[in-house]
Amino acid sequence: MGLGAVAVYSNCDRASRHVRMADEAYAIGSSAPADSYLRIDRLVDAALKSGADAVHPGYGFLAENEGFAAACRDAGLTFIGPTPDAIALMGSKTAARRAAFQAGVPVVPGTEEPFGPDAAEAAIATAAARIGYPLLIKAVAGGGGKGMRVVAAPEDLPGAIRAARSEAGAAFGDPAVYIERRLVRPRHVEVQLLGDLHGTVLPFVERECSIQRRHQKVIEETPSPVVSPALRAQLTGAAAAVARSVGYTNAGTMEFLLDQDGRFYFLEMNTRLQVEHPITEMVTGVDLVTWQIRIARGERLDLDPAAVLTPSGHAIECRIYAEDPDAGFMPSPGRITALRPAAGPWIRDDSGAETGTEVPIFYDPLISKLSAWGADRAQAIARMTRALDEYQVAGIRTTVPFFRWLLRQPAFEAAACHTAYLDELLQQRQGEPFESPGEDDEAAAVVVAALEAFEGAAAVRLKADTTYREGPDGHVAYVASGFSRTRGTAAWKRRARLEGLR
Amino acid sequence: MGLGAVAVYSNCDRASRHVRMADEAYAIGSSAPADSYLRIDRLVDAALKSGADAVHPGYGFLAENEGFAAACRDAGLTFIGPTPDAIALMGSKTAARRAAFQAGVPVVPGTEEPFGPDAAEAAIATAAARIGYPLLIKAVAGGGGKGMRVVAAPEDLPGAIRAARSEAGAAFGDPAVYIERRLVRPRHVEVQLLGDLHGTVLPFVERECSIQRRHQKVIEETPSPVVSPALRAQLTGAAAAVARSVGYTNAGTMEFLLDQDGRFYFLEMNTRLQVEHPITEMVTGVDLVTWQIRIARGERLDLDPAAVLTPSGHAIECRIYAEDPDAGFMPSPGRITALRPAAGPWIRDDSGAETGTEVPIFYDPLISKLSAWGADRAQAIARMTRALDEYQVAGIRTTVPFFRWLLRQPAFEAAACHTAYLDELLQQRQGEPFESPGEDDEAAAVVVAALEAFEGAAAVRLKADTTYREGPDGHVAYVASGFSRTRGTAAWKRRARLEGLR
Amino acid sequence: MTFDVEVAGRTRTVEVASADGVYRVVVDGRPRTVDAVRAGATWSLLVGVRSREVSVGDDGDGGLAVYVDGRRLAVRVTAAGGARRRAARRRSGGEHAASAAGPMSVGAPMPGRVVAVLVAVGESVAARQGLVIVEAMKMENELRAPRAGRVADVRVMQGALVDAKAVLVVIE
Amino acid sequence: MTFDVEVAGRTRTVEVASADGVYRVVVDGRPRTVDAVRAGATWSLLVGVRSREVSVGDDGDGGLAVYVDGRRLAVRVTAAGGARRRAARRRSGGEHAASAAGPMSVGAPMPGRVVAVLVAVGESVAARQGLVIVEAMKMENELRAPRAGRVADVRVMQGALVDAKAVLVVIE
Repeated sequence: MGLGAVAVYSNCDRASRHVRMADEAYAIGSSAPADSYLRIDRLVDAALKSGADAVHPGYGFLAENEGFAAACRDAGLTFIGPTPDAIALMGSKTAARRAAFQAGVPVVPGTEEPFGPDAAEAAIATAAARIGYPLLIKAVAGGGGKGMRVVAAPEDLPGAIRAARSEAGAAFGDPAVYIERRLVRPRHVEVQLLGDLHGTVLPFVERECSIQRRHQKVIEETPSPVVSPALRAQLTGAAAAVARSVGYTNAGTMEFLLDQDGRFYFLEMNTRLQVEHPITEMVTGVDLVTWQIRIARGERLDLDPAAVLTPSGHAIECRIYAEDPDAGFMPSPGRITALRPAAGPWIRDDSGAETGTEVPIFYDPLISKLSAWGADRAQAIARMTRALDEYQVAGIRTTVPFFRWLLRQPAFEAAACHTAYLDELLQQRQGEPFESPGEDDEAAAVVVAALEAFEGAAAVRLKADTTYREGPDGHVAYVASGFSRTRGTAAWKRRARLEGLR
Repeated sequence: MGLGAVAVYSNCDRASRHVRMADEAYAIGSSAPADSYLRIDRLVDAALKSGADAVHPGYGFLAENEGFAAACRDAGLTFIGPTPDAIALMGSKTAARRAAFQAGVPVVPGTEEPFGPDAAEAAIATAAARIGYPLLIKAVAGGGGKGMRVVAAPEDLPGAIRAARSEAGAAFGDPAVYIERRLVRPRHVEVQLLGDLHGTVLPFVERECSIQRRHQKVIEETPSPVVSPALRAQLTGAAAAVARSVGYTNAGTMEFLLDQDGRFYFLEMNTRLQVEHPITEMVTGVDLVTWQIRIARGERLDLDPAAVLTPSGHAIECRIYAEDPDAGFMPSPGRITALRPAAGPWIRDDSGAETGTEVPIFYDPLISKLSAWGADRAQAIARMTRALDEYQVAGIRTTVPFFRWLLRQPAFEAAACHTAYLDELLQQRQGEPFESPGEDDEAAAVVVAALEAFEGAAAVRLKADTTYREGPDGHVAYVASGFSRTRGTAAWKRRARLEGLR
Repeated sequence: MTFDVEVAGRTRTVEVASADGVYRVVVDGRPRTVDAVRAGATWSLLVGVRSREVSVGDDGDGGLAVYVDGRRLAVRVTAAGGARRRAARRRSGGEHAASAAGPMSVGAPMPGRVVAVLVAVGESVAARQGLVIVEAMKMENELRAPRAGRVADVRVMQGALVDAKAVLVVIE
Repeated sequence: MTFDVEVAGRTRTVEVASADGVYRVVVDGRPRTVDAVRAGATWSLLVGVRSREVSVGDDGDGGLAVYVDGRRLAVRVTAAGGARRRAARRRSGGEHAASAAGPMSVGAPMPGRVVAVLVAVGESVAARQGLVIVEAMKMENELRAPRAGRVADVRVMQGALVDAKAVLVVIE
């Protein structure tokens, strides 16, 4: 669009890609989010110093914080997102449920009011008993599975409330929670929306996000394999009706649960762009981020409503995390010593990770959103499988082997999934490794590891046999560390190796 | 598609990506094409040994050689391409012109018969005089601008014939040439086709390939900015009519010249997949290579004819060559010491080049086909510009700076181009450099180059201050060369640097 | 040169030599024909006509991540004899893990921040009782007692940043 | 440490030191504040709040390809004093290019195969007359006489493979 970009960064993000790609970059504090990315004052200050016209809040941290949107507005900055009022209304899960109900859209049974930090345990227990077990505790300000707990029986309620509040407080700065009935094996289906400042609201073809681990989406796809054109019309119509009823603008997503009989219930709204937006972009060709900016500028949403409801092919996204799937998905922060991302036709890799990137302990461990497009679901899965086979990381563990395994599961291939499917499946396999290389693979690994060691040592021997000096023209034999390096090993490590190998 | 892949390789391609990606690989001779990739006997032999069912000829070397197609057929192998008869007919430029003429499609005036190696100079001169100067000499078996020469005046004819024949003989194994009138400032527009074994022929939305340097396409885009829906219907209808008249099957492309009055003339046919197929795939969502295989298997072409004629958005391809644009596009073979390819949403990079790749002198210096898609032409250009800015190569020179410059030219932005546009433009600028970094860029480069040198030397100093030995567990401090390396410099070079810097 | 190469719990002795750019490799005494070339940042291996792409990355801590046609294997290369010495030391009891009867350390499974310490020195704990909550990457992870016992030592306080493998609590 | 850094025909003397992970850089005697960190395989430079991404690759022959926000610069780093010594040698006539009057070498502009030799020793040639045709990457390139003269030497034959900068023909 020809716009300049200004980045902000916490201490541990000084070297990150968003800083390097920006025209200007401003330091806003130390690595803990509360001291930097959640500091509205510092963010607004940086924007004003830079002379920026507008602020894009991304999809984490303060992206759904009405205080931040209001602070931008009050400072004369355009906030690229909904109005503070819309965020406050739809960002509160309980208020959003009321809005949906009033717009005539069914909602999942649950508490009408949030429980603040001072709510009495007894009051919560009474509400829980009324709704019935099993139930879900959810953070009012939540998202991404954070601050969410399943409670099977009354005795687990207090502990679960405490844990959900603590997570919600840390992640969103708001410990308020609410309670909702847990449907039996529902699917999670959601509708992307765009709304302009002139009253036009456009719903997009739905996304299917039922594959979740501990309430966190791990694979998203579009269209949903189980949504018929008739159901799509109802679902997207309902989503647009809620958005229109509250005068919603810019990008947002209405989440629904779809039960086994094809009935859907409004679940909550994300008043921001979502992690999984690339797959919608792939099947519609619409650049959602560009449209967010155009809408914020006051442009009219002139997309063809029928076209954005008619998917061209099928797209899938895998969220690749710095977690060790063979150790119960334990976070695996650290330095990425080598990375070969996936590429190729109809593959999109939205990632900030590179060789040398330090994955910090402070933030969400998402390192790549890998998306694949196909003319149909089978082709999209085949391309994703190929892309995952290409994806190689050293230094940290990632969920890539888990995805390779998951894409081969018969229930996934048959698209016969619900929101608890993955957790049940993982429980059954009891920590069995996700990948089992064969004898041939071992033999190849042994030989190549030995060749690498030999080559490294050979280079050191070569050195020992040769004399070097400055050339006659003052030229020094010199190899820079390079932006991508093939050979060569740190001198002192080589030396150590030689001595070790003697 | 779940198929296994068998690669063949010449000596200098032993380490190339197509060998590594294949399941099996067969050596077929030394690096010169005549000793390997043009050896039909060895190719068929390798295919038979491997037990392959089918042979895909790619888009170079023998892809348009009917002898190769026939040899595959005779050996019981499925040739993934047209029949030997169709290749012979349409691959001969003169026979193809006759076929077009008979199908009622206009052709560019030229000689009806090819001139073989023994044709008398006088006969050629007579034919040339009849057609009129300026004219074009073209290889009958040609493609990609090889074996082609413009002749402005009779005295240049003998030299041009000799050069065209020599190139054609080396590149295609056939020195026969023919002569064609040169139209005034025509555009080059072409129609991709697929034909199945059941009589269905489908034309695709046209590609515009007018930006050429010395008759070689450098940028292709689709759709053509000057082709109206009405003209598209005529043009693609004509292309399909010619293909049907000769019973054409599998993938092929009909090339046309479009004059300034909107009249088109059949130029020639490529009886194979083309280099620029990715952009057609981007605007139609159709995987042409998959369809080539499905057609060869006998499957029915069940694509929607209207859909493949209706582009979804706009796509552009830049052919990135190992050439130094600032030295008159001199070939720049050698070792790629560092490569950062372009990536990101709606960017496709079809490339075999990586850090460490040796670009050989034996083959075409195409190292990447970089494609960008946009909802419209302006967005596609903007994305391509961004991708080119990301593309970084060390060790060899590439045409990337040239493309960055070309995309900024007003005539390109206005799509006001013809086949001689680029050559004329390049002549005007008389070798001015394509990129002029500013003072700030120089200052930044100076500082970082010095930091790199400092860091390298510092690592050596560190070594000198430290004692290393094998650890008590027999573990050797060890860093492998890695699949993508950030830091570290070959030990002996570091050592040399230290000594040089003392 | 000879190396010990450990993969999937098994150590092989590998001898490598090269002459005129061709490698001779002997694995556990058996010579192998290896057509291996470095291909940019990876290796291309032809075993007969079978093509394998193998890449090697540093996995930290002396380990290597070796990808064979995309499948990851953890490999450790040491000078010949190194694996034997390490195994011997393991047998002589130099390792971290103690027997089931002795004191038992509960360590941090990853770097993170201690959100809460749930036990104090001297307290009795049941098996699987929560001891410490560590937060990393916005998720809380409760570390539990591996068996019933008494808390002998608590080595962290709330708010502390801890490294992977740091001992947090000792149970006896 | 001090380096000579050559870019765009100009050499600057650059002094670099580091303390506590912060660099002090002095360019041609002027100290500069540099906020530079290595970012994976590139460098991130903040000049005030202006962000630049700089990457450095080996361009062969001792040269570096430095990309500053995607713009390529050819840079040469030598130990301090190296550039001066090289310039001095250039002045003393140690370079390839001879004066316009003396004998003149025509070299291969790139590695390739000699397709045809169009002249013989002793022959007179006009300026821009074709001397040798070299083929590389399937394209033929005709090398022409830089000026009129007599062919003093032909150092290749048809079919030969030649390296970049190899002298093919000498005109006097």
